[in-house]
Amino acid sequence: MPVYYYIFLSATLFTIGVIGVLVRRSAIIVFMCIELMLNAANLLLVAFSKMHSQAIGATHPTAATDAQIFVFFSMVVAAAEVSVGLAIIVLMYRNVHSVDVNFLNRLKN
Amino acid sequence: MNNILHIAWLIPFLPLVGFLVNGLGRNQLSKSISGIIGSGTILASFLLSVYVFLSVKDGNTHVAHYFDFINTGALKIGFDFQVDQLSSLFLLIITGVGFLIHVYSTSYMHDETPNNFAKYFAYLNLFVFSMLLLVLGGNYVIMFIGWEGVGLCSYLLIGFWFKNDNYNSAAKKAFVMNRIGDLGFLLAVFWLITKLGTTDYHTVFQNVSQLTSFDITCITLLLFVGATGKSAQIPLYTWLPDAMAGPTPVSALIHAATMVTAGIYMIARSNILFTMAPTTQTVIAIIGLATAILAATIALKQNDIKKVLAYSTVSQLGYMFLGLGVGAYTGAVFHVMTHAFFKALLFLGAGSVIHALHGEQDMRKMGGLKKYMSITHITFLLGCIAIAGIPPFSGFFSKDEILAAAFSSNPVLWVIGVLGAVMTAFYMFRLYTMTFLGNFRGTDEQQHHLHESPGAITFPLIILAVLAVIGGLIGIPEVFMHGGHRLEAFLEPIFRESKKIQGTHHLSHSTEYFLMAASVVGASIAIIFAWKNYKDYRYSTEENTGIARVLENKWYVDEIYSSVIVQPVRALGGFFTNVVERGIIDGIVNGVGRAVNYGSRQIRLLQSGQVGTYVLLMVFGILILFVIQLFL
Amino acid sequence: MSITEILFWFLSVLAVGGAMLLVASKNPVHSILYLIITFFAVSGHYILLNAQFLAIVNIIVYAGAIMVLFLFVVMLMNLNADSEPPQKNRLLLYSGTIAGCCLLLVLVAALKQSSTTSQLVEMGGGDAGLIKNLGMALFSDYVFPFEISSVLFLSAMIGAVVISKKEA
Amino acid sequence: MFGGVFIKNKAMCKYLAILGLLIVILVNCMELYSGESLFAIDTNNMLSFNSFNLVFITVAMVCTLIFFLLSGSDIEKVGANVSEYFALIFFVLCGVCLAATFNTLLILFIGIEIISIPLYILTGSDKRNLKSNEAALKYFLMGAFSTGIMLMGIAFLYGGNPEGSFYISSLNAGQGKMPVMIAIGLVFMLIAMSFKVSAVPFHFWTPDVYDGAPAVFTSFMATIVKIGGFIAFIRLFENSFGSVQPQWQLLIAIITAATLFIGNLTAVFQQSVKRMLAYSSIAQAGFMLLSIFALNEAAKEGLILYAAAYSLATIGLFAILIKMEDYTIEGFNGLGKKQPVLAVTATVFLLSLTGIPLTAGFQSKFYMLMAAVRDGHHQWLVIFAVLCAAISAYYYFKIIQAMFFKEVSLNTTSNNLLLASAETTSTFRGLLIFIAILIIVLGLFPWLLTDWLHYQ
Amino acid sequence: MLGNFITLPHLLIFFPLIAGVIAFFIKSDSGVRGWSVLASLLTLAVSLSTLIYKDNLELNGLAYNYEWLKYMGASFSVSLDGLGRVLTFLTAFSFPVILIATYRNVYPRSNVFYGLMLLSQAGLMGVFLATDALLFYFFWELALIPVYFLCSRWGGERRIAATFKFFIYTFTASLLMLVGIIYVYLHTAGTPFSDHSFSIQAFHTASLTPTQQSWLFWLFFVAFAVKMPVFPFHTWQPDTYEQSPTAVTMVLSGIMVKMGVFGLIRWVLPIFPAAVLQFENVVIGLSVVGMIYASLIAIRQDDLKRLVAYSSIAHIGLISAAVFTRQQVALEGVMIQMFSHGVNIIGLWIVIDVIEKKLGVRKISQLNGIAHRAPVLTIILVIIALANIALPLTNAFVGEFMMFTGLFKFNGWYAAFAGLSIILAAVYTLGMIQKIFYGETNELTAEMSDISFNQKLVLGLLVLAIFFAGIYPQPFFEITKDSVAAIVTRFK
Repeated sequence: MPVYYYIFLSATLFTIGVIGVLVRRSAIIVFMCIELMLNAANLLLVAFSKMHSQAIGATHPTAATDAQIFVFFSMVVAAAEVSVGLAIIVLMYRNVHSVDVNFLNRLKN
Repeated sequence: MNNILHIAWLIPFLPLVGFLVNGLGRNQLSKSISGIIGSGTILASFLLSVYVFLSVKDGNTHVAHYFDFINTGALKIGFDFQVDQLSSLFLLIITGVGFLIHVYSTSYMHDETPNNFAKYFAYLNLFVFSMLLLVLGGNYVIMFIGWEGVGLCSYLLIGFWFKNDNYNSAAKKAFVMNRIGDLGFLLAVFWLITKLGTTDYHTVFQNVSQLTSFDITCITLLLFVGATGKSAQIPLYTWLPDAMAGPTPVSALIHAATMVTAGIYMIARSNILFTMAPTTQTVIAIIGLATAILAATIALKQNDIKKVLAYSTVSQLGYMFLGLGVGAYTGAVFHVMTHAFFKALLFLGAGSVIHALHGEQDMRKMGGLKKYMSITHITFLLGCIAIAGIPPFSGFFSKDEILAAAFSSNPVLWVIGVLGAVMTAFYMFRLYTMTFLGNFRGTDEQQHHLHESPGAITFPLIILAVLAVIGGLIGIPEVFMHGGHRLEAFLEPIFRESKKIQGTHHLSHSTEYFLMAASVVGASIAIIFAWKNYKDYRYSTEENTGIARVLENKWYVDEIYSSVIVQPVRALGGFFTNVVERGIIDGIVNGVGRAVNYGSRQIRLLQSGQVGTYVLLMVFGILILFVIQLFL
Repeated sequence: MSITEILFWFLSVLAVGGAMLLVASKNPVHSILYLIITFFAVSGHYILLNAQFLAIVNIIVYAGAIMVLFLFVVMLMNLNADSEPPQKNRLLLYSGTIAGCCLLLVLVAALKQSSTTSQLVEMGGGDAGLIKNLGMALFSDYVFPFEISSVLFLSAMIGAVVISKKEA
Repeated sequence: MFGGVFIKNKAMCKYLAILGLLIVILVNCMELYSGESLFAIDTNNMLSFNSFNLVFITVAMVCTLIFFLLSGSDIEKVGANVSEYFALIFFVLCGVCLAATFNTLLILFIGIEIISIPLYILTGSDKRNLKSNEAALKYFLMGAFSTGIMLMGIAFLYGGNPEGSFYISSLNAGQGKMPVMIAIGLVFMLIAMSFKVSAVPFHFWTPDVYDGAPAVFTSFMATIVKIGGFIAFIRLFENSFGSVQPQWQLLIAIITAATLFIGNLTAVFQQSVKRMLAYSSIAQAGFMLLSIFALNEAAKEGLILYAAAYSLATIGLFAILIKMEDYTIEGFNGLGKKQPVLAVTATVFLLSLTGIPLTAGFQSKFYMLMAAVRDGHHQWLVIFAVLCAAISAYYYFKIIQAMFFKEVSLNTTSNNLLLASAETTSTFRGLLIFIAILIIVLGLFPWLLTDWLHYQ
Repeated sequence: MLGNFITLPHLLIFFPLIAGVIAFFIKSDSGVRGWSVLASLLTLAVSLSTLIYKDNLELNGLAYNYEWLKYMGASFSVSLDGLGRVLTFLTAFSFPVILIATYRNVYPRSNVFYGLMLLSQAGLMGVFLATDALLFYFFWELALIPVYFLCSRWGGERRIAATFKFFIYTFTASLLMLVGIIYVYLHTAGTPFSDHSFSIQAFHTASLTPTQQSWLFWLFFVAFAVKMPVFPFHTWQPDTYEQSPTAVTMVLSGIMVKMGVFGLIRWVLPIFPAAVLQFENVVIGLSVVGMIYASLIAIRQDDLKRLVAYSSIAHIGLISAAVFTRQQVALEGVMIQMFSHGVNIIGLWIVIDVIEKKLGVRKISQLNGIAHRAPVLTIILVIIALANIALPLTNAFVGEFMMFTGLFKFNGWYAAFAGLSIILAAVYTLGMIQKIFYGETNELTAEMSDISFNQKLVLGLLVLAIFFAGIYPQPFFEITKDSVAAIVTRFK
């Protein structure tokens, strides 16, 4: 199965995430869309890892594991981000009782 | 020989010293001391000039190099004096007439405060210094220094009574008009430097053959432009009548005897150039003649005594240029000399009259002064006869020489020239008659105070009258007496080269006699006519009409200049100030600033505060970058 | 069509569909559920690609922990379909969608020209994704990033505490 | 490896923090001088230490030290969790060090995240202030978005790399035309890095966040964090894509031009000095981008110099701004009379930012321009940069004008009170003078800094 | 021994610099005045001593070189060649004159004022001495900054906007020059320590194609043209002159405009000979148009300061035109004219300052008959004004004569057209004299007093300088001859 199937799949997921960020107003949903983007990237990494392990696995034994470990770390990062992000969203909700990002326009110009 | 060069620098230097002493010490010096310093330095210069004059009679030319004025390798201009026949003759005229006028001034200006009195003499000395520099200069640059210097002094002296704004305007006008001429002079000098690399007379004249005829024509035309400014020729003559605003001795010295002849001196000095440029000569002759006629016509209808004399000066200068134009260099220089005598005399006489009348200059309010001021009257009459060209007074010889040369060049020039001479006779005697004959038309107050002027005033008048009468005798034409033209012989080394080129064309004796007779007869008729008409002049306020009115208003030349040149220049200045400067150039500069400000205000709105918009714009940015990177 | 291909298409459709519904759904709770579906589909892909460990982690951490956290917050705030007013700015909506699609289009168009993309990804086989291998790598070669990520977590922890703590 | 030091440094007060920093700086300098690591930790070649990185880290740390010294007491005023703030700042610094020394994309990714996550929190640390909240959320959402983009970029780079490795040196894309995957990855990375250094059009978060965050943290963000972004940027692009520079130079040129243009132009109209400084920091970033555009020896020296000059001046300026409490330009009116030391030093800082000779700002701009000119491509950019620098003089000098040439306006009575609150300790003033002198010394003898690059 | 470390150029730069810094700390008003006058006089003494040297630079300690940014090829290299000597002398001469003439002007915070003045002097000295491009640029900007502060702090009503415009204008232009400097630098040969060099010798031999020269030329030229200023880059000037405190206006117009001319002669002509040949007609055309244009505007000005400002533009137009004729004569003329123009215009400003201080106005239309009340002032002004319109035996005549000669050699039409400005200059200058000094006094001028001793002193000094340079200018040519010849030969 050609790798570009995976590329297109994850590109599609990524794009959907981007569109979600663009069109949704709820901070939570926007954030979830960003998570989707991260996942798309992760999927791509794993796909490439597989691709590399087949193509050059003999000469570069670490090529495949590298990517998977990277995905592992990206999940770590995502987790950290989620904790902080949700805290900020909650803080915001506490103050203005809304999670609408368009509500945030005190700072402009 | 070297003696001359050792003392030559003293001639201008002494007046300079006089200027400095009087100028710096004007608050300390008493009037008599200033007068003595002022006159004494000139007298000393005059004596030195006589010595110099006598030394150059042998036909030698001396050039003294004092120091380098400008020496940059590429251009070398020395502070040089050249002493030869032409310059020594002018030295005599300047210092001689100058001394007389200084003496005259000690009395004439006696009403001024000591401060102003000293200032006056300082200016006058400065003028003499500049004029001497002009004639002594060994190259065109030194000549130009004097040239502008005399213009400056003229400016200072015209505006001497600076409370009166009209006087100041007249002074300014004189300076600016002179400057226009000076520009021409300068351009000619630049041209010379560009082509020959030098401005020294002798080098220039020796290398004249290296110049193309186009160069020579242009150079001489430009020099002539300079001369029209200084010597009040068309189109730059209008300053001279206005310059009468200055004290009368100033008018006599600067605006009659010396400074205005600088142009003639300059052309005579560069005669070889002009001789090689026939086109220029034609132009000079025509301009000179036109000026002579134009000024004469205007003089016919003027009522201000000094104005009449001023226009007469312009007219006489025109004659001199006519002489230069037709190649009669000696005649022109001769006329300069005789003119210096009788015109200085006339001005000083007019000054005496004005002095007696406490500043009244309108001839319509004079009359009958013969009774009160006999010396003034007689000397003035002699001056009038001299200028009218009645033999054997000096004016006759010099004017006749010019007219004769004009005739041999082109009879038409002669005809017009004689016409001018007739007019000259007419207006001079109109002036004389209105002033001295008939009844006094001024106020009783004035009449009560009428008296002959003091000795300091009459003494110069007498001397000058003598000179005006006999001055012509050094230039008796060939027809009367062989070898009678001693001036021509004296100046021969100066004009030798030009003579060679021109060749000699002698008029037959009979023609010459006829020419003389014609002009004398014409002048005599005019004198009688004037006498008849104005002997019993009555003051009237009736306005002139027709051509007379045009003449009274000087052909409206000032008005024409104002509307054709002055106003447009001012308007252009205004246009530049208000439209170009403020609107366009400043507008662009400020416009950039405003555009930045405006852009700032608009671009700022991009920062809408909406995360959605931000991300959208970012995505657009991403898209653009991708497209550029991947597909371009 | 082999079983892997069928699986691939099935999981892909599931993932994309979940993602689309996530974006389109009005109710945040539904969105979260759709996202979980997507995550599960992605984990399936991981298994297909021999990344078993990652698949597990993905399900445990993402679908399990993170999404529950999301759900928790949504519940906490009592968000529902009405809490988010519909996107009023139509322009933003359309231009956002179009821009996103364009981005996809550009990527696809660019990759079409590429040759590397035709490399094959063989399903099954290989042991790179086993916990044993990953563990070896993580604690030998990757010990430094591992340590460093502790800093990351620490800061996230401190941050969350600082932010959430009520001001005294 | 420095991270370890920081973690132990759970600074409970400012002095401890300063002390810790001093130790680290010392260690760092010794290492820089001797050229060998004092604590050799096997990082599997994931970090690289060379003179460039180390000098840069030193600069960043010295700046932080000065930041602490100047504004430490202001941090204490922000909220109750003082020690946490210090800790977070140290974490960020750790991230900056990682970003300065990374050798694989993984470390870069983690380093950038370590920088970002504490910053989200610091931005929102003024919890009752809605502006602060808003800034934090905006920053967070957009930051996370850029993280996604970066991750995508890393994925593509990995996929396109025939060696299947994350080491930046092995990414070397060869001499020919880049493979499409690498190109896509490059653009994604470019975007993500541009976001971190707030280059147009990925700068939108900057003004809002700088404005919304407590001023003392803005100061930190605008300086040390930003230059951290730059060091990561230039290292990534130099080591990974240096050989195919012509293929992406146009992109950088466009971004640089846009950054300079938008940053400078928008700053002109700002009334709040704080916000103006935010835009000016975008503009300064535009100048720094020239180093990435040129990517040569002069660019690297220049970036170091720029980092130092820009950070010092901005930190000083913010320190003064914090004391002002009225952030509008009118608030500065008459400062020259009331607080001459503040005004004079502020003038030095502003002149340095403008790039007037005798200040470090000039030298750094000079190096940047020289780097760009030496590169020889897209020379219009240089002219454009220079014109933008002229615009920058416009708004910087507005402050100078306000300080020296304008009187305190009478109709706003509160102004006098606010100025009065700008009471300062003599230590504070002394420090400001010290910074000003430092700037001038660097302006006269930039080799004091750049020559460190030639050791080893 | 000491001579190796402290050379005359050092003294010229650092003496005012240190004096300026010290001045900041002198709190007493009279103390700081005295100090700055003393300092400037000492500088003048140093400068006078430089004039006696001939062009053997190293031997006489007139040049100095210190490797400043060694690895970049920039050095602190200064030298007093003919050009430098004339201009540093102008600077050294002008400052005491300015300071003494305005001695009685009251400035709030005078220590800062005088400190900045001396700093600007140091900057100017540096510009005229630097033989290293980077150093030159350094001083170029440094001279600007104190002046900016002086104008903005102590200037007139609209000072902030006016000087700001000035600042932005010149700053933009000099930044462009900086780009040019860098570009040329990258095409120079190296030194033992660096790939390239900023030294002027290296710039002279930089390998630049004509195309490169042609756009580099404009980068440099615009910077200098703004400073001079050449039409149409001049709009900052009248506003700035009008709004600056007079002492600063004197510095600006007397010395700072010479920076532009100096820049052209030292940096543009020798480095871009091909471009100079290519664009000389453009530049001369602009300059000549500017002369007439500025003169015409000057005729319509009612504000004294603006009138002098525009007249300065006209004069500078001639200088810039003359520079581009590449004639030895013209360049020599430029050198002396730079000095003369400085002296004359400073004199004019002093007089205007006196009038403004005494009467509070400088509208020509409001003044009348001052000559009655202040004869000394009048005489001096008339002399200076006449010198300004280049009357023979005054200093400006020599310079203008030579420049016109060069211009005429270059192209007669330019000279003829430019010559119109001689006439126009007479018109506006005499018009100004007439309106202000002559005529009856009015209620404003009736109570005017004559000038004080210190003003008499400096004005007398200026008048002496005017006549000295006008009557015996040869010493100037001796000083500048070699330097000018070196530049001219680059075109052969």
